[in-house]
Amino acid sequence: MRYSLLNLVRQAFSGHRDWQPAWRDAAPKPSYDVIVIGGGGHGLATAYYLAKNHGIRNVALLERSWIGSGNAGRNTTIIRSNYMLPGNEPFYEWSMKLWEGLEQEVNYNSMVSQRGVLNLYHSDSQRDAAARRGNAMRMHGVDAELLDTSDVRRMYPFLDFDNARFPIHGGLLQRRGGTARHDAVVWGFARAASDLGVDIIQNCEVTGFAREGSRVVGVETTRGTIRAPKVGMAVAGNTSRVARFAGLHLPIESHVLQAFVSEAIKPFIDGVVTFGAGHFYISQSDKGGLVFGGDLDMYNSYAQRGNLPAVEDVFTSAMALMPAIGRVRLLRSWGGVMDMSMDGSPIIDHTPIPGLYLNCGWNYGGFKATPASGWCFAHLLAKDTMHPVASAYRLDRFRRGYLIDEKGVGAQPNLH
Amino acid sequence: MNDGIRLAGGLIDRKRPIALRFDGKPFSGFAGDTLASALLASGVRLFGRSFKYHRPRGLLTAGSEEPNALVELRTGARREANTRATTIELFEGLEATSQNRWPTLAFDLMAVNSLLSPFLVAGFYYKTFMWPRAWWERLYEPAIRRAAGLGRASMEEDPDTYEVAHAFCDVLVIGAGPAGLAAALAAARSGARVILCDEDFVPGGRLNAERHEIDGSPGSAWAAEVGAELRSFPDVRVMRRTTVFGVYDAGMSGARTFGALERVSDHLAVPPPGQPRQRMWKIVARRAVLAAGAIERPIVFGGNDRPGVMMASAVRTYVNRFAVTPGRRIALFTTCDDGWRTALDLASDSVPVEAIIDARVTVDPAILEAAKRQGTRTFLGSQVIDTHGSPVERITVRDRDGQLTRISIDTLAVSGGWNPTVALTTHVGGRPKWSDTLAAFVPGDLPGGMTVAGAARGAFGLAEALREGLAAGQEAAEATGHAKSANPIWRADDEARGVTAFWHVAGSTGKAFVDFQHDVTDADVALAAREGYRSAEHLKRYTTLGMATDQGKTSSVAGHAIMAAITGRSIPEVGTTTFRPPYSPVAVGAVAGIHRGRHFRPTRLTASHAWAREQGAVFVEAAQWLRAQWYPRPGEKDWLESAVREVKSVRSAVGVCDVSTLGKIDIQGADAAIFLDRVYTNMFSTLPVGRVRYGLMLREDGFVMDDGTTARLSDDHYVMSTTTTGAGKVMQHLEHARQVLWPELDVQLVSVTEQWSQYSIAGPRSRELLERLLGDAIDVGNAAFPYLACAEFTWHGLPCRLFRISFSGELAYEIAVPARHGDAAMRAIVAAGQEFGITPYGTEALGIMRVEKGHVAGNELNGTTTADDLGLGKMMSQKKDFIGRVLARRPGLADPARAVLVGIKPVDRSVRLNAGAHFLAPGAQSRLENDQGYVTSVAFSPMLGHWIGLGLLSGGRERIGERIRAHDPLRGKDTEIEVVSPCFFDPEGMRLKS
Amino acid sequence: MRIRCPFCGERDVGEFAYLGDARALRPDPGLPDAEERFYEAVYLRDNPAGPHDELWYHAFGCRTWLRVTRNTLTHEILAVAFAGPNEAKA
Amino acid sequence: MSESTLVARSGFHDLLRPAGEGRGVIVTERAELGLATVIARKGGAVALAARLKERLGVDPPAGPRRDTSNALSLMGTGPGTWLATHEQGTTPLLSALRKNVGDLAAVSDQSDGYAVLRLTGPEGREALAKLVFIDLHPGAFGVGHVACTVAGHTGITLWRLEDGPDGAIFELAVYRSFAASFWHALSASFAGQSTCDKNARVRSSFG
Repeated sequence: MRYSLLNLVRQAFSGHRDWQPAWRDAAPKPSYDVIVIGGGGHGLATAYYLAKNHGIRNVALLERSWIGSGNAGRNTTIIRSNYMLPGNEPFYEWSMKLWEGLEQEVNYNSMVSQRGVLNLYHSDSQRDAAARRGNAMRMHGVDAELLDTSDVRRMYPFLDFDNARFPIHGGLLQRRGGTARHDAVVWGFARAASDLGVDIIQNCEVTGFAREGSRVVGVETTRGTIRAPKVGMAVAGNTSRVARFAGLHLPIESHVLQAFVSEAIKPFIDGVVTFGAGHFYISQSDKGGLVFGGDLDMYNSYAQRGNLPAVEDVFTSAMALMPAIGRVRLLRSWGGVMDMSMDGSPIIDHTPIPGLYLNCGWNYGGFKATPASGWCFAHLLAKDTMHPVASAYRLDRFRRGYLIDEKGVGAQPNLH
Repeated sequence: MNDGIRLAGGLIDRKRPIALRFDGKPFSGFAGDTLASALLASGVRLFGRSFKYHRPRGLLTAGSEEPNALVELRTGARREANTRATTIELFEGLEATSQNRWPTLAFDLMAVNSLLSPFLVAGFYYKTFMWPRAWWERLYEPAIRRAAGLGRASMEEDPDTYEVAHAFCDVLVIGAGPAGLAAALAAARSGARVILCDEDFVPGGRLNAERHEIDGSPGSAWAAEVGAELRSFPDVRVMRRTTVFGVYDAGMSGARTFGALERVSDHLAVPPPGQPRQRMWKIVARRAVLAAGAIERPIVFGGNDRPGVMMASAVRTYVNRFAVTPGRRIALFTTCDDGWRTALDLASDSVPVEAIIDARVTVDPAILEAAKRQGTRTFLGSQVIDTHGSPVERITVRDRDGQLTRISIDTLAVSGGWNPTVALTTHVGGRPKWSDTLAAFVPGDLPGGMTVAGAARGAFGLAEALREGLAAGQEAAEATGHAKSANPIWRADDEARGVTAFWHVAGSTGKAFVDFQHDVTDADVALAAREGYRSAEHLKRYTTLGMATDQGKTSSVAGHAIMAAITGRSIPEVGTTTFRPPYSPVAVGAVAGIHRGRHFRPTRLTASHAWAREQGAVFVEAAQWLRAQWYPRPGEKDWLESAVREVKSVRSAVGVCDVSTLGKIDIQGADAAIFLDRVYTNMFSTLPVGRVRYGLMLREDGFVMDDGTTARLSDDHYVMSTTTTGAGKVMQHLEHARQVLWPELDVQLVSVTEQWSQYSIAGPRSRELLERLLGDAIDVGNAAFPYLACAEFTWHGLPCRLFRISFSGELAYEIAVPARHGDAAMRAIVAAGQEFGITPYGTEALGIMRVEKGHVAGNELNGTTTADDLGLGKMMSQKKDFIGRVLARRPGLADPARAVLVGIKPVDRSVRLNAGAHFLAPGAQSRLENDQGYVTSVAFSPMLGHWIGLGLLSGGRERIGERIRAHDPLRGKDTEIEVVSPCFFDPEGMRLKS
Repeated sequence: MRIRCPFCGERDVGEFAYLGDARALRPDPGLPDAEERFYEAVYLRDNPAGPHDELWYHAFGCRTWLRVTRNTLTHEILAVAFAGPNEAKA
Repeated sequence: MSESTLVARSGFHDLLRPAGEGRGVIVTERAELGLATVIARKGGAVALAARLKERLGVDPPAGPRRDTSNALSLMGTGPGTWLATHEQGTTPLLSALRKNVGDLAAVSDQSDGYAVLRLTGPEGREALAKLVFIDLHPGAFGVGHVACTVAGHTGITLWRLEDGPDGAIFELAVYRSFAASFWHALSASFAGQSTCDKNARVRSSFG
């Protein structure tokens, strides 16, 4: 049944008895045209666009647990396209364009909310970098504004302007940036993909690849062998584990990133604010919880949890930026496993193994990329050519030295 | 309305009445009361409004798991939202305000949502508000956000202080109920270092709330005695008002880190002088005993959320501990023997119990008899299917034959059995396991070094709890190397504990709530099941069940049970929502501690800081340092005017600048020269003693990491300088090379950054100044001390160093003196410089001069540039291996199309340049595809009289003389510029060699 | 998490800086395929889910580099040793 | 301290101010202390130790411990690395070390690089324990123990001397440029917040 106010009202009178499952909980068939491993946002978006854009509907989406159980349900829900490098900006702006209209397309309200993303700067060289970034955005037709201190004060008067260790000199604002309800993005793509015929198979863990010579021709799973001429991986933090089944060695490390939500309080933070003198970003959900995060715990980890030093670092930054939230209480913390790449940018490419395709390296920027990642990965799987906006995301760029390093920290994943 | 009244006894001090205000109205209570018990004693039944439907809500519990009675505590900058009335200790002048209602708690217009409830079902917002798209931000979402949230943040800087503290112990005992007290005592008597934490302000846990006896005396008295004995041990720390909120990872020793929050001053009007409001403890414990007790669970039935419907254990707490009865006509709805005790407690306070409704068909005859004796009506195999009135006035009971009976009451006590508090056993990955006998989750795999005792592991009997506590404390003490101690045997009973799993009254007539605060009903769970959100996590995320401020302490398991019943699965099959820190909410400020405002990070000051302040310097952050940015003079209108004056003085006479913040690394050893050859791209083994050389350092990936000068003081002794921001990174890099890459080399490294105050004395008259300043301490003549010379010498009896190096391009020296004398040395330099027209200059002037000279700095050393990009390719020695050499050969790093360092001038010399502008060919469209690079640094050149800049331009070296554009749409500028050599001033370097 | 520094004793993880995979040693630059080997050493990772040999620097302690074996699934520390033989001897 | 005509200013010189009466924590600056890092040449730790014992009577500890002879102390701060202190200041320290072990060790003067405080008083340990994340219990951090650790974002070297009339005595060295920030953190950890000077006393939060 279509989601609409009218149907909602109708159902209200019949006790909401007629709503159907949002997606079919499918059982695996022996073979498909394409298998997508990973029931997160990227995998589901890939399956959806395979069906929607390329008419490939005989698709299996395999999730080892429940869909959205990974980073799709463990992020800080920020969407933005404020990148600097030519290899990145067109991709993330394409993603932003897809966000704008996604809900109408998949008929699921994922609360895409463009209330603005503000990156603060605290020094002249940070200002210069912000200007370089903002100009790159503008040259790609993306909205960007360079704010000075008084502009920022007007937007967020409760930040620390007068007693700060690293005073706020201004910020780079993308008004089209904002947040989206992360779980709803997963469910919306799942529902739309399922409606187009995609089999969404939960509790189905991949344990190996079916091979014919050098080719990958399917996957071994906890629910048996499933065959397909093309297999795409979109498993984020588990990329190295799954790739190892195929003997692949990748420029990826898995790191834990913690995020936090406070008790619900009356909304006062309109958009997203990121601190420039420490690793910290914050927004406020439509329920009233402050949603915030910071830097990685810094060590390789597959445990979806972290330790106190990272927590203290985040909260110290929170107090430095917003002394007014000192008495607001942290309600819950969680950790996601990030597929950190060696230059901080993603990989959407063939692998050296015929039949196996790779989508990984999202660092902690994966959520905002969800629609474009699916769009471009579907394109690669369907056409065997890289999509123009993702053409820089090659696997061999590390060997060849064509890195996409926004931060300039080199092959040190935990610093990206 | 005054139906709640004080009884005799209890743990309150009637000699100490305390005045308070709630919603502006005056009330009073006694020391020992919570806000909840004091208001209840004054007849208050309505405490708050629910999140979505704004339903009127009263007290459900008497503890930190309270989902309903949340208030704004205190006012102004100290206002604290969502504070549980059940945990607030009374203090004189306490002010609390109800929240999430308008205009008043009793009359809340938002309650209209209740009428809309048929539409506002779980996830309704996912199905609508999509058309037209633009209305989301303009109309729908603003409306949702206006309704969102519970209490309000203060919106002012928190006036109170916080601190983070550390503690170590052998045994950490979490919870000071019977099991915890027993464990702590056993461990303490064995001589172990013990920390006992309890969230309450009176140790004892349920002992203070029940009428248990231990060794014939009241449980609360026993708890007080044990507490007193514990305090008598020097190595025991009893921490009241302290919640252990998180369990973190351990080390090889088994010692594990725990996070705890001590509410130091929350029970006072304001913190005492010098005391923090709260203190976060990082506790390292070799062993831990979890004795966190259990939480009684509600039953989901029609109208179970009305004020006056309260947990049976809470009723006993208010009666026994706070000596106040929640009502005069009380009924009990239970599924376990434990609930019946409520009736006995009330009876002995001559509060009649109208009826006991038990969902079980058979119960222990003994308790049935006891109840009958008091003339209480009992309904077995029966259920409450609806309640009426607000506060509740009447309940509808359905007995086992389906007969409906209406009973007039003012309070309904509910007991659905108990859930062990297992949260802390799951923080590091353990999963609770389901117990059919207890119909509850009990601890599964435990964090290493942790044992669980008492109700927290399902041992609900008092005698059991004491036995387990003793055993656990003893075992933990022995495990940490302490002898067995003589342990007491306490006399106590194991009361009847029969329980039958019963979660949900099917066929209730009224709304039946699972999650009270978030208004999640049994119908919402059914809807989630219907729509396929069937795993515990999907259920939680779709309905928000368990996501309220109580984190599902009273709701999660019931929700899973209902989902299990609907989908024909067992409760564990539905899944368990893993618990994550914090166990109960923690204030942001407490975790930040003292690192606030200007103390967010340390501030590093050079020895000349006080002097610079006297000169009126403006300071700028450089990494953690503060450096003088410029020295304004009267009449100068802005920083540029000051900086220009400083530059002119340096270039025409002499200036002094504190360069102490640059990193200085002492490098000694027979292989120091070889070591430097390997970490720098260029040669240092060939550097003669008494000479300095500029060095370039790469990362192993071939990109530039840092640069600086290194001086050779003797054959086996060099001193390296790094950039200010790179110092720490370089030291770590060099230690890695020394310890891990080439351990065979004889090299010793140590940072001497802080040992030396180093001042750059630059300008045509710097030599004269130094001659005057240093006299015959050292010959600074061009012959004896040419460009790039260095020497150690004695001045005023101090070991000093002199380097003839120049960042400004002028004849310049850097003198290093021991930092204790840095202040005096700066004053001496300036005094001696007066007759030569010395001018102190700051980082702005330094920046201008380095751009005039085309020297690279932070904006060019950005981690993505190669030596060749910066025009330093010739420094890549062909004669040796060095870090970064091999990967610098990759095609991407040698691509002729790479952007390389160039200088730029505006064609119209009056135009100002801006860093961050991008390079575009004339006539090219403003598109990313046409991007040719960008402006890295700009400066107004006093020597040239116009703005100049440095930039990274694609193929730039072949484009000198070309006219292109600095495109800056962000600032609405597009400037025609001329590409020139990066060195604008004295390219031959005549001045620095003069 | 607490790491037992062989010199300082067991300390909070906050005192240490993390580099990563300890098996990524610097190849011999003289080898004919040096560029490929350096690429692998600098960019490719085993990234195992389980025991992992990694380099930590005791930045706020004795400033030695440590080779730590740690389970990336459980954060359990299995072994710690000085990364450099000199430190082990000293 | 040097007899130079260029006036010396110690790291804490203008920070420690007299405080009101009280017991608790007593802080004094050790401005006169000479300091140097001593790092053994490659593989030379054993020879160095023997030479130090023979010529100067100090036995450089292999671990984080302190050994003293007359005015000279050596504290283990890392493998083959020591922080040497001398009660009479820089000149005697450096001449003793350079003359006797200059060939076996890299010696670097740090007398100006560090600022050193002495902390004692019945509640000194508790105040310090708030700031450092190591176990200062007498059984865990005994007399002669040394620790390089962090205190409120600032690296410190901490050591414990023989107990004095006011209880346990700790000394700690911080890099000079951090003195002001470190003093803020340290004084904040004495609730009561009063800074103090030689022989002045601070009431601490613990009592």
